[in-house]
Amino acid sequence: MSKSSFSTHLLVSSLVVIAFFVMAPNLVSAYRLELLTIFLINVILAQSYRLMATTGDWTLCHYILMGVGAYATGILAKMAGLPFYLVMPMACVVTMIVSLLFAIPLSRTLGFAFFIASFALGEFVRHVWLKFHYPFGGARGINGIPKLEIGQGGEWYFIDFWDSRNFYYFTLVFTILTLVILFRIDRSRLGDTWKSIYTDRELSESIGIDVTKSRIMVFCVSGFFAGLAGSLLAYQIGSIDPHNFGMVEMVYLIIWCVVGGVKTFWGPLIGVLSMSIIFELTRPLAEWRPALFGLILILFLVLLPGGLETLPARIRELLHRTGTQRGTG
Amino acid sequence: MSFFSVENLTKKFGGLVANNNISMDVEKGEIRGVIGPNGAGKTTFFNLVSGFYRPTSGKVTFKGQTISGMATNKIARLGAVRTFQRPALFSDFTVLENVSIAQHLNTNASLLNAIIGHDNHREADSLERAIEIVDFLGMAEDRDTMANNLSHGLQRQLGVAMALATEPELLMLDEPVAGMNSGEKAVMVNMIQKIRDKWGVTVLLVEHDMRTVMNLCEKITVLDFGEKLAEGSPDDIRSNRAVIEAYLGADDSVT
Amino acid sequence: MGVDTIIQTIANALVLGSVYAMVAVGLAIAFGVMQMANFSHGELFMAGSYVVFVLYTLLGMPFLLAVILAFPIVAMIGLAFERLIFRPTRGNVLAGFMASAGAGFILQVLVGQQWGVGLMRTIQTPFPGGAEVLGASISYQRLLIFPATVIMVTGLWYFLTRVKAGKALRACAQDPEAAVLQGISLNKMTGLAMLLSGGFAGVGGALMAPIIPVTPYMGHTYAVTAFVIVIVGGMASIEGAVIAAFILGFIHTIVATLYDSVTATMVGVLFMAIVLILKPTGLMGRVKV
Amino acid sequence: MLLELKNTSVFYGKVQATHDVSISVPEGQIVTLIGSNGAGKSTTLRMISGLERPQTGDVLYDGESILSLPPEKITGIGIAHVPEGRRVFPQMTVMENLEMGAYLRSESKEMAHNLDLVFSHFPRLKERVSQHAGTMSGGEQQMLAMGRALMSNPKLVLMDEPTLGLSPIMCQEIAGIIKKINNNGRTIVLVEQNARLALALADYGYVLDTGEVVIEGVADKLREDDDIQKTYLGLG
Amino acid sequence: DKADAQETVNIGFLAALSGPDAGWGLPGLTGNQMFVDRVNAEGGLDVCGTRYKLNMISFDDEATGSKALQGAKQLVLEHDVKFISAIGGNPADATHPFLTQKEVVYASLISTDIKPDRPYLIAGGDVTPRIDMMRPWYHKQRNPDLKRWAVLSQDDTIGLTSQAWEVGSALADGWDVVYDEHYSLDTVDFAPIVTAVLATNPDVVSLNLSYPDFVIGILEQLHSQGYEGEISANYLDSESILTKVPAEFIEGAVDSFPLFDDPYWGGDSVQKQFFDDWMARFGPGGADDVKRGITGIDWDHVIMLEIWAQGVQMACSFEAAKVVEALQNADEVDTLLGKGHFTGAEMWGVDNMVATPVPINEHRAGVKRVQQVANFEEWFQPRKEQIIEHVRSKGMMFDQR
Ligand SMILES: Nc1ncnc2c1ncn2[C@@H]1O[C@H](COP(=O)(O)OP(=O)(O)OP(=O)(O)O)[C@@H](O)[C@H]1O
Ligand SMILES: Nc1ncnc2c1ncn2[C@@H]1O[C@H](COP(=O)(O)OP(=O)(O)OP(=O)(O)O)[C@@H](O)[C@H]1O
Ligand SMILES: [Mg+2]
Ligand SMILES: [Mg+2]
Repeated sequence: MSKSSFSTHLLVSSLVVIAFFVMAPNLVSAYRLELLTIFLINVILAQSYRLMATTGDWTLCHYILMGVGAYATGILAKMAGLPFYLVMPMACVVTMIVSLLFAIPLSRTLGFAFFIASFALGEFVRHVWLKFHYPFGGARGINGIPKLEIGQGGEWYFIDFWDSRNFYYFTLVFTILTLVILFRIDRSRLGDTWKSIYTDRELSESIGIDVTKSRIMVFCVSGFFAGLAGSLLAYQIGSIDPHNFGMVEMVYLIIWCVVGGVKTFWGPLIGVLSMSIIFELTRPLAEWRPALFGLILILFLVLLPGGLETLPARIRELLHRTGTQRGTG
Repeated sequence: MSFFSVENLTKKFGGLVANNNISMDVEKGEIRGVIGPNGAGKTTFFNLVSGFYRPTSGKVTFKGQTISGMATNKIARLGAVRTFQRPALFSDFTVLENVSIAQHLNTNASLLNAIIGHDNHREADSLERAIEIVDFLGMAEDRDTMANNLSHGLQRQLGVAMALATEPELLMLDEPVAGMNSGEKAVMVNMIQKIRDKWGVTVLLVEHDMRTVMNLCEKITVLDFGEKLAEGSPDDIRSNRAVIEAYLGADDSVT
Repeated sequence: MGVDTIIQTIANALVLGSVYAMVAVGLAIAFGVMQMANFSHGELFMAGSYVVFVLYTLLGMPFLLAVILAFPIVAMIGLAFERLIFRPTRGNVLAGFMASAGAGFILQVLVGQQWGVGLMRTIQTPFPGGAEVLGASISYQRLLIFPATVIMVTGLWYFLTRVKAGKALRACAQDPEAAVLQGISLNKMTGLAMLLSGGFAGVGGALMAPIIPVTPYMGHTYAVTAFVIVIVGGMASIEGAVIAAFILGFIHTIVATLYDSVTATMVGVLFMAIVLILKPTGLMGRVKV
Repeated sequence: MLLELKNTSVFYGKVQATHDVSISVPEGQIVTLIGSNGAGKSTTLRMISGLERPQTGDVLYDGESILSLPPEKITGIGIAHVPEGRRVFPQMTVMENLEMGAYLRSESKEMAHNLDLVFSHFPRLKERVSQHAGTMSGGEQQMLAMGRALMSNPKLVLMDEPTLGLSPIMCQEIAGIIKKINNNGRTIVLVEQNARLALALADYGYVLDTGEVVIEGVADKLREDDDIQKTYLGLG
Repeated sequence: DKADAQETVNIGFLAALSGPDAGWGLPGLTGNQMFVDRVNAEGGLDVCGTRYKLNMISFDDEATGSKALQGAKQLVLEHDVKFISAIGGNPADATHPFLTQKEVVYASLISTDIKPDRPYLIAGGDVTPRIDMMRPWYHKQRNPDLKRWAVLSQDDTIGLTSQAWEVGSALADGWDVVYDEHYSLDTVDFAPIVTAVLATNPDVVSLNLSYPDFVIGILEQLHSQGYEGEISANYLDSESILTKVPAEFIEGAVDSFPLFDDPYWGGDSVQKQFFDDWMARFGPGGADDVKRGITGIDWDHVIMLEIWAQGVQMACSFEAAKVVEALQNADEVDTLLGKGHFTGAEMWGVDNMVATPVPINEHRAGVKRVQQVANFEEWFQPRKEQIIEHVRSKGMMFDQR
């Protein structure tokens, strides 16, 4: 396929997808619309997590960063009484600053130690929420976060984002924005630089890439969008607590990325989509459900380590190979 | 002050002195060889001057600036770039992309530019320069080959191409012909000479292969047991008694 | 703070450190040999507790026999992990780590389905009563843990330095390929490492079963602490794990006594962050992780 | 023939490391594989000891195919491999390293005998039995690696660049030991970049270039052929 | 007469059904299911002449706010439930704006969730924190010489709130509160905490509403560190505790979750009836054997479900506002703990708490036995100002949280 026909393909299919999402409130039931909203927030989260993974750094604290955005939103909106158009950017920036504080010690570690250390730092933040009742509200968290609205009831430009359709569109706008920005970064020289760090750190260093700075920067950008997802979540629920940002949620996030793959931009989207569908369809399994997810995690990591995005290539490869193949190593 | 100079450089690993009080001066445009028996401390020396290790004592200056203790990437930014003994490349990218990633120092790759779409690496002039480098190194046919599908020799050449793409003033090559057959070696020697002649790049060469070093270098520094044993022109070195004893060997059947 | 409170605190710390050591040593063995990072180490610990629950509480076997049997039984689960998860993901620590998380979920659910998700399973204390030491009092059940840890860790040390199979295990940890060339089977050794790892976790869980709530989810907290310990100790280092276990045992106990357990956890994590910043290889680590 | 390679080709992923390599090793001889870096010498040795599997071809030992055997079994049938870069166990003592070499020899009498033999070849190891291998010099580590291989009492010893990284004097010493081991009745496959040294020791030689055997012959002949030296060995 | 129901009304159950918190959710299903089945067997719920079959739909909220909100939305938008039975706490905070907007009655296990801006949230089937407030008084009555009260519970929403109420009450009844702390939910080793508690020389150690797992850990340590004073707690699961400590150690210990097979209730009481039905169905050998004993949670939820059903019957409507109003105006409602009535404005800002009689148990030779059933309102009135002042000073009043 030539480059240009590929991009027309991409353009057409993304237009179809966007059209579906724009029309969705008229196409699906009220509850399904709620699911779509959750899906959109998760897409932001998974996509920002993938950005981290491009430098080879997998973390176990992404949900905590999302929580930082949510807490910042709660505090700024409820205690400082600021309107959302100030709260949201500030929440993202606060998350970015916390990410920076995480990234500085973390950038001294690599691979598995990085992974575990990120978890430990995340636990530290979670305990800060629990410990400091002012302003974080302890285990209870922050509730009664003001509604998201533009203008006041009665004014002609009043929009009440408490209304689930409106909130859906609100989230959709941010999801598209996030995707556009992250897609551009992915395709940019900067994105290539970050991916090169994953391939060969020493080489990157020797051609003048400041690997430490880049890793810190990726962490911060990723944190920024995790903060955005957190901010949206805080407005959606109106009440947040440390339990929302626990290990179980983190494992779901990892499952999305493992199932979808992180090599290409679209992997995490595929992951979130397919797992969300499976997640909803398997509700009747109740207590058995975690076992199913455990099984999915194992099967993917063992049989399809690159995630669904590599499935077509794998199938092609399997068809190509014939029985004469002998195992290596 | 020389273009590149090393003063009393020492590196200890625990009790082991891997580099001891090494000094040398390299002039602009020179091709300098560093040789020595195995374990003499060549790689350590290389890692010290390229910023991978921090010296225990001593100092390295480049263009009048002290670079010892500086991070590798900072040194690279100043114009002193190293290559690796192993084939080192970004395996998921094509040859041209590899070179073009290496060009990033001379582009406006910032986050903002990435987001507004102003740092596409297929920008006309940087692309032109990347192609120029690739073609200059005789890899025109392989521009769009994935780097990990290249032959050993070409992989090593790509390493040099990437170093060149950063527009260095000092190129530090770690055993550039290791693992090459004689044909490939000749290509590489020729290439290093052309790089110096065309771009005026100063070259610092750590190498085991005596023929390559002797053919290429104006001046050679010999290390042994972490210390500078001798320094001089290829002919001086060839006839230096101490070097013959420690390295070249009296019995030429084992060299 | 009175003298007896101080002595009591030291006794508490020694007991906690022993528990940590027993759990963390198992992780360090597995990590040392083929970089098998078992996210579900806590579930193996849980399995050890359930062995005691089934054999001792339900079937009425002697407690110590149940503890001893916990070793081979949980070791077999460890071996199954090795076969089904770590062997296929060999060479990719993160993949093994995440896949083992999946195995942990499955174990939790299976145990919950078999023995109930109710609030807990309580196990009769086999050795009621306690001892007075210098004004501190510790129950016999807890007192048992310190010598048990000493015996097990010494046994492990003996095995690794005096027994051929143990030496082969160390050889694999240092250079797997060279070990294979000596005729050592890598698969057997990774299996052995997971057997030991599971066995240690199992005995730890078995010994603790009478003094902690036994639930399918009980292992998580221990596993998290054990990972912190193993990182602080230097990933593959068994001495490091033991030392770090006692350091963290003391930090946690002292801070929890003086302040509260939330602060204690925070100080523990902070300690780990500081160690990582100052010495990314951990206290006793030789390899860069 | 003690060992025979028939048209073996090894791939690393998509990269072909060796093409149709055929080699015969008669019992009691030293056969050398020479060639520049990346020629496929190590790959060939690794394939013999089972660390790599050939895509095509066969490896016969004592007339039987050993392709289906895992590497640890291949050690068991009398093939010892001294790997490139020595690969001693750095945090184990010299004695423990030697014990690992005898991993498959459980009989203590046999082990004691082998130990004596190793110490007679390498008296320096005897002085250092309790030193940690990682703290020894390169030459000593090479001796230990060779000693460790001899502990399994092999019929065939595969040596991958035993002189790599050694001073000229140490090279001479190692060369002498190789000869001695061979005189003890063990067959040796010697991989070397140092062609002169290798051809001086060996009975028969194969020259590898980018994965193919380009020339083979009696060692003395190869040594004298100037053309070969120029084209493939970068000597002369 | 038993005319068959024509219509079905859906009710929701929103709690953790998987994972570590499932122990709080799954048992609630048993009591509720027993009630639903009984009503349906009787031909449905008689709402002023029309009979409705009840249909319970459950949703796993994983004890997480965001999941709970999703669940509330599914239950309401997809299934049009009229009532949601839940545990409360953070999931209540998360779901409430939505449920208030959609006008759905929501029953929390714990009264601390009640707030004026949650007009349709009712609670109180669980005696927390009323019992926690009355225990200091009970201990004082039993032994007026005791002075030093130590209390601890886990660091979570209900622990924080109900401990504030308990401490306020202890102060009001003349106790010196010598220890008033919370431990982390991640606590696995209670040795240091108990050492710190005992360093204050308490006469009574109260565990407030420490979760059963924690209770065992704390008691085990209290015992092994040589504590000899009195013990008091919201809920003591005697059977499991006795596996760790001797019966003498908890002799006289006070709690308020009665056993339904306690002879105190009498042979044909509703409590005994519930116990027998439960054992027959969920006990060993029953059709739905749950492989565990009956706990307080098995009957905690159903109290509120029964109350809601009575409210619907009184209001002749499923409309939330009408149901709640009817309940508030009713002189009394029937509960598994006896007759109750709606009150609570002083504590929670709105009369949405059902005040049932408060059973107070003591351990006698290892068995929990009801000693008295106390009247909370009578006890509360004279002390309320002092108590509320303390709770306010802790920032735990409804308008402060
Ligand atoms: N990271 C290190 N830690 C400890 N010792 C080291 C380290 N790196 C090198 N050495 C030691 O320093 C000495 C010099 O090693 P170096 O690698 O610099 O030699 P070299 O001249 O490059 O040798 P070769 O030609 O074999 O590559 C050797 O004895 C080596 O063992
Ligand atoms: N693990 C590997 N993965 C991919 N390619 C490999 C691997 N090992 C070796 N190769 C490639 O296979 C080819 C043959 O390598 P091999 O190590 O056998 O050469 P050699 O003759 O032993 O060289 P040297 O003298 O450097 O030891 C080389 O091109 C090398 O880059
Ligand atoms: Mg070197
Ligand atoms: Mg080799």
